[in-house]
Amino acid sequence: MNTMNTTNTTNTTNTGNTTSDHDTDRRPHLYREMLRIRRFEERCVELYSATKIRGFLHLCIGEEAVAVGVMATLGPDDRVASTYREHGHALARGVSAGSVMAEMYGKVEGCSRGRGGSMHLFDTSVGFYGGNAIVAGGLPLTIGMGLADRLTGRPLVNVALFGEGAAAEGEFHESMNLAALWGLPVLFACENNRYAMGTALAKTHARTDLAARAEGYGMPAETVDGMDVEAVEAATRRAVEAIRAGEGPRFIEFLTYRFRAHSMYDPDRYREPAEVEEWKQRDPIPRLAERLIADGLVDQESLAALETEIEREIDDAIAFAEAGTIEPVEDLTRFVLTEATT
Amino acid sequence: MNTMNTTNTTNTTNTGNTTSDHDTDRRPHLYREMLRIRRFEERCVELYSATKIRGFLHLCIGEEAVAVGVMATLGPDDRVASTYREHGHALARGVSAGSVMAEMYGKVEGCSRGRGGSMHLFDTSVGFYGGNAIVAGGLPLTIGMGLADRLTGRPLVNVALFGEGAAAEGEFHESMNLAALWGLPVLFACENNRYAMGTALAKTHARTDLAARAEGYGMPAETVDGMDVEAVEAATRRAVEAIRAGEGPRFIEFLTYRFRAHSMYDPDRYREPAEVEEWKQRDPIPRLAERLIADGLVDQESLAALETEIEREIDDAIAFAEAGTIEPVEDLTRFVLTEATT
Amino acid sequence: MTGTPDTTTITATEEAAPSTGTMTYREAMRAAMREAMTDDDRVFLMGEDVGSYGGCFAVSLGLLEEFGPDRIRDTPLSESAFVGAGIGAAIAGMRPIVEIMTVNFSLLALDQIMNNAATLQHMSGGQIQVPLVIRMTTGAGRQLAAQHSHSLEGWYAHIPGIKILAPATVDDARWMLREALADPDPVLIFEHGSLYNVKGEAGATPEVAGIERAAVRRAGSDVSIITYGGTLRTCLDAAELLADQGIDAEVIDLRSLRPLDDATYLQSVRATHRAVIVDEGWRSGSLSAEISARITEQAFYDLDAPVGRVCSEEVPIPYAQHLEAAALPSVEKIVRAVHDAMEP
Amino acid sequence: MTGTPDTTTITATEEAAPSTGTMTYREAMRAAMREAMTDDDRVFLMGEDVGSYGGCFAVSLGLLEEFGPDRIRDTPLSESAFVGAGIGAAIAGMRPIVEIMTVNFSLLALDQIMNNAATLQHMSGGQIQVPLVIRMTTGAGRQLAAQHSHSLEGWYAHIPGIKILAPATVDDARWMLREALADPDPVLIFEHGSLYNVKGEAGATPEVAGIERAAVRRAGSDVSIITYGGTLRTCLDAAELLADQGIDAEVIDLRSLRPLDDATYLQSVRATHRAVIVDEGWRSGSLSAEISARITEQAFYDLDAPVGRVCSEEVPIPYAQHLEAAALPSVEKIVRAVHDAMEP
Ligand SMILES: Cc1ncc(C[n+]2csc(CCOP(=O)(O)OP(=O)(O)O)c2C)c(N)n1
Ligand SMILES: Cc1ncc(C[n+]2csc(CCOP(=O)(O)OP(=O)(O)O)c2C)c(N)n1
Ligand SMILES: [Mg+2]
Ligand SMILES: [Mg+2]
Repeated sequence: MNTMNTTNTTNTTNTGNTTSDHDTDRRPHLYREMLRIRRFEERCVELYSATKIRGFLHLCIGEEAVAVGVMATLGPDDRVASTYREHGHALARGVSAGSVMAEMYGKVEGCSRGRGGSMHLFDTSVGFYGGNAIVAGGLPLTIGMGLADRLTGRPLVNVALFGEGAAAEGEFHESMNLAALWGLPVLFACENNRYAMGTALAKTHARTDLAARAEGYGMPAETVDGMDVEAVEAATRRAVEAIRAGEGPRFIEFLTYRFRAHSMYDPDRYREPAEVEEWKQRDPIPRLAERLIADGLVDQESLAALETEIEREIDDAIAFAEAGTIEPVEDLTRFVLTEATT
Repeated sequence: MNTMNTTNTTNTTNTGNTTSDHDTDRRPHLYREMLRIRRFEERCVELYSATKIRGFLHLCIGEEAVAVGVMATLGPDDRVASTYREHGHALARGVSAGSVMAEMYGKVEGCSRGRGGSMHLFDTSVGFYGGNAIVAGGLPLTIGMGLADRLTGRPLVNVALFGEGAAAEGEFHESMNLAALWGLPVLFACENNRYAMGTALAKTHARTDLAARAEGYGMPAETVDGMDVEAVEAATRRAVEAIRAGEGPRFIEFLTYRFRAHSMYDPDRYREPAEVEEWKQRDPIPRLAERLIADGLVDQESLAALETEIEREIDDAIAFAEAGTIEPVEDLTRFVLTEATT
Repeated sequence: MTGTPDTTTITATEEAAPSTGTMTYREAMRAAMREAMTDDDRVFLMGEDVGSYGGCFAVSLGLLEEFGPDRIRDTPLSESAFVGAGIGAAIAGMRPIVEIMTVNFSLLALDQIMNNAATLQHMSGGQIQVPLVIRMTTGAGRQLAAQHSHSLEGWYAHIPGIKILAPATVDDARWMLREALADPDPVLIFEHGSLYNVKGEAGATPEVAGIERAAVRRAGSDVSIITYGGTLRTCLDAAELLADQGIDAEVIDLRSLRPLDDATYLQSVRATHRAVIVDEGWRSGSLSAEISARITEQAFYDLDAPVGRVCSEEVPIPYAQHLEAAALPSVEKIVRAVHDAMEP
Repeated sequence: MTGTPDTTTITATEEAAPSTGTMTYREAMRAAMREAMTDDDRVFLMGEDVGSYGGCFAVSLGLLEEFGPDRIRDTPLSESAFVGAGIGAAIAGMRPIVEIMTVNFSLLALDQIMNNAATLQHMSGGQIQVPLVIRMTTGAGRQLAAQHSHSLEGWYAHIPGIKILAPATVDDARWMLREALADPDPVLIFEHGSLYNVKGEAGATPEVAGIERAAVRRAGSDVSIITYGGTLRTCLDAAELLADQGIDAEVIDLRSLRPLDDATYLQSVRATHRAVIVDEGWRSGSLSAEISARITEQAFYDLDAPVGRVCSEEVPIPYAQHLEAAALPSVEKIVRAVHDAMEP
């Protein structure tokens, strides 16, 4: 049904068999995934200017290492609940680029049939449970999923991705407490990119060291360099293994940064260009490329080939979206309640 | 207007000039206040059985030391926001016994004109801002009051009283964070009586050491024996002085216990009678009486005289309530919006 | 004080644990939950004090002993998170019953209900289903004052993507839960606090077929009184009084507040040509307004008089007994509204 | 995309900062806040991103520089606590303006609004006043999908103890805030997201006297179209189209949703004998239902046709442009509803 499926094999592998083969060097794969996300979002910017994509569009450019490092540790049945800044999470989790693009085009072939748009990507076939635009609104869902796993004895991990701004919401507190109290298989993955829209970390949290919050619930926590995909992957893998082993929830704070504005509407007035530049020096993509080159795992030629391959994937995704169909207006009120199957 | 005013002088003094004279031995006063509350509530039980009082009735019997110790440290313009278990807080703060009783009778002479009942006692003339039956619902109010004081430079203290169950609500987290972030003059006074209705502390909080929560906000915290009024008073006084000096919010966890059921409807099935008995051994009232006798500050005779005096105050309060009037039904929709004064 | 558990009798009846027959509304709800838990491993109950305490209105009394703490799960005071957890558990294959103590506290969970439970299926283009049941008490009448006396089920009936039930009889209390749990979508059940001690008959099978159907609780030809939940009894009492006065009122119990069974009440109004709607919400923006608007839209030319409404006065419910009573719908007010409709 | 700030123009017009005259709705709101802050030390603005960011819809842009961070106060993402803090500050003598980014997120603060802001005066027997203003954006139309497109002001209009305003014109954006701040009780102001870039005239004094008064925005004799906020323009456009077709529609802008100015719209309906109500809420349980019910109750015998309603379809608002458009009230739907009312 979807031409993307062929170009998307690496990605599918990613979500398929991670825990088993983490001894082989997965860094080229991590690199590839980060680059896919970066290039995908760069094209989104163009498409937004061309008004092909509408509504709110939040980019994760600069934060790809978190998405990729976290997803690389998950098994096929694990579940992820994310935010409105979730293209990277979705792509790294295995939602096809074509279906994500078609979604933002508002097409039936989109991963949410065009009903959700950029902020509401869903693909339960790869355990991707959205795409939630209420800040912290997805956290309680992972509590419930974890509870279901506990009650049925399934050794699954449920990942809640959220920003540092979300950690100020009451639901963060309630969810942390419930997860710890009931010992649920939930990973709290906090993407601390230092800003909640235009509000700096220090204006959001009395204590900016967020991992310290976890202590109040007796929950093991770690702070990790979110600009280093290997560090992200390693820390997450440790946490995921502990969670899967029944040791209860874990909290990880990923220190990261968005290179772009909050959304396409954001004039980015609230931070110094110098600060942005400083963080760009830590861009996770060239950082890993350097290591891969140093270790002889890639060279300029293979990197260029990868760029071409990814460009083709994205071209295909766009073509797929362009060729997609729109739902007939008569179907407007579908998917509100479950339709009778007979 | 109110016959209680005469018998109620000690009480009025209490809220009037505390910070100035805490070198004189205030323990007889603390004792008296605890006993007033105890006897008042014991009579409430009778009146409830007699259906003079209706609705929900939550008693603080066993927890009087917290109410009395906290209120003894406040100045006349400080503000208190409480819960539905607030008879003790109200009486210790200086709301007259007559107006509290009349309120529970549903009379116009009640401190809320009979519109609020037991759960909604208000008397802003003594800085008592209710009486809130939404668990944790009063916390944000104290944040705003503290903010107003900060903005206007008033050296006041705002006290939020709440149970350990309330500390699981999202609003607790949001309020703690805001108070610490903005350095507001707020005292978080947590009455940890080990149960939220029938739910034991360990089934409410992942980490039962609640003072540890405050650390996550960088807020100074203390855990205090809530069955020892002197300890309560001393710890609160330190906190209140720091807050008034502009050092920002403080958190105190008072370890206490309710001797009675959650409310008059609660059959109290969820705890062992032995546990209740054990805590009764720590009853703050006889505990202080012993010390006062040992120190020669009271004797059996003066204690008996006090009992009589308090009994008379409560008799008067009941008489006042009985003699009160009810609002005409035509006034039903008053007090919804402010009435034009002209 | 009918809604408040009388402990002695509860414990006594608990022993018997009848599944059908004469029982209280409380026992009927409990029997429904017990049956659901017995029949389906995926069903569990979660909420504040549902376990050790036995439920704030003693509805789940005894179930903890029978099903254990995993399935009769006490939660902390965290309405938003445990309702959200119910949604997540439903998505992950369970059939949770989440109890919110009362509708008053449900505001703290409203975001989860509106923006997740009711919306996930649509936002995901049909991928996600949320087979969740949320039960909560609603209504006033027990002098619990402004923060404990809301009737907000009309608000919930505004939300696309969920279903709203209001069992008013013991039979409905006994049988509606089963269909609610079988429904693939979120269903909210509103139990009026004054009903728990009411005794009635729970049949061996549901008296009314289909949870979305309204029921004619009293046939009549002069006027249609349309209501649900806690005010059904008041309306039936009013109808008796009216009968003495020679007015034959039909009383419709909506049962489902979303979707509304337009056909049943419109048929009644088309026959009687007069309608009075009764609900306990504040009048402005009440569910009664919606029904009034629908009657006007669909049966305007059948009407012999303007549609009447009897709702609560627009005031936070006061504690004082006489004021609370004056704020709520009553037999007298209903009778008066019917008279207004008869001789407009 | 009219509601989304165009940064370049904003920064430019910011320099001018006119207080009256031709300006955008956004500038009018900003001028109103600037004036309030200048005139009264007790006024301050608090909310997410009102400061450094300039407001999520750029309404408060430049105010931080002018009034400083104490009075233009950025808050963490803690809707319940900062709305509650607004209530507390109001009680303690301030005149806070709390901005909730959009009505969608206000659900997280609804408990504070309902159970404290609206209720404290009553529960305290009149001792406490809450002179608080809460501003928030409402409405759909910008492809923001299900969680960012609610129109819930109708819900808020159900709550006794608060007032609800919906400025639809630049003049009202300029002047309603002043009266709202002067009001001793909580006032909620709903600003439709599509209005911010609309240009219009802000007079030197309010065009309509009294925030509780509805306004006839277009006089007409054949039918009364009753609306408010974001759909006023749509209704006026529909009226133009209808005029071409020989139907002379009167358009009423409610302005205040609680209290409703019954007198103004009933007078219109009594003259035209036909009414169509337009609002962007989901149809079932919409504010339109309440107005329809009131018209039926108070002007039944003046009606020549059933009261019509044009509301949003009962679906979470979809992202896809054509589906979103189909879900919302439109000129065509209003025209069709008017025709239905003309020839029922
Ligand atoms: C409950 C709620 N409040 C406000 C918003 C508006 N909003 C959207 S994203 C955002 C900032 C969130 O910051 P953070 O959690 O740090 O995530 P980031 O955007 O930095 O990834 C805000 C305020 C919202 N969507 N939901
Ligand atoms: C938001 C909310 N949820 C539930 C309730 C019902 N309720 C009233 S008191 C209470 C227990 C509160 O426990 P805690 O905070 O420890 O205070 P305590 O009663 O022990 O003094 C509950 C669950 C409520 N009033 N408000
Ligand atoms: Mg952030
Ligand atoms: Mg407690």
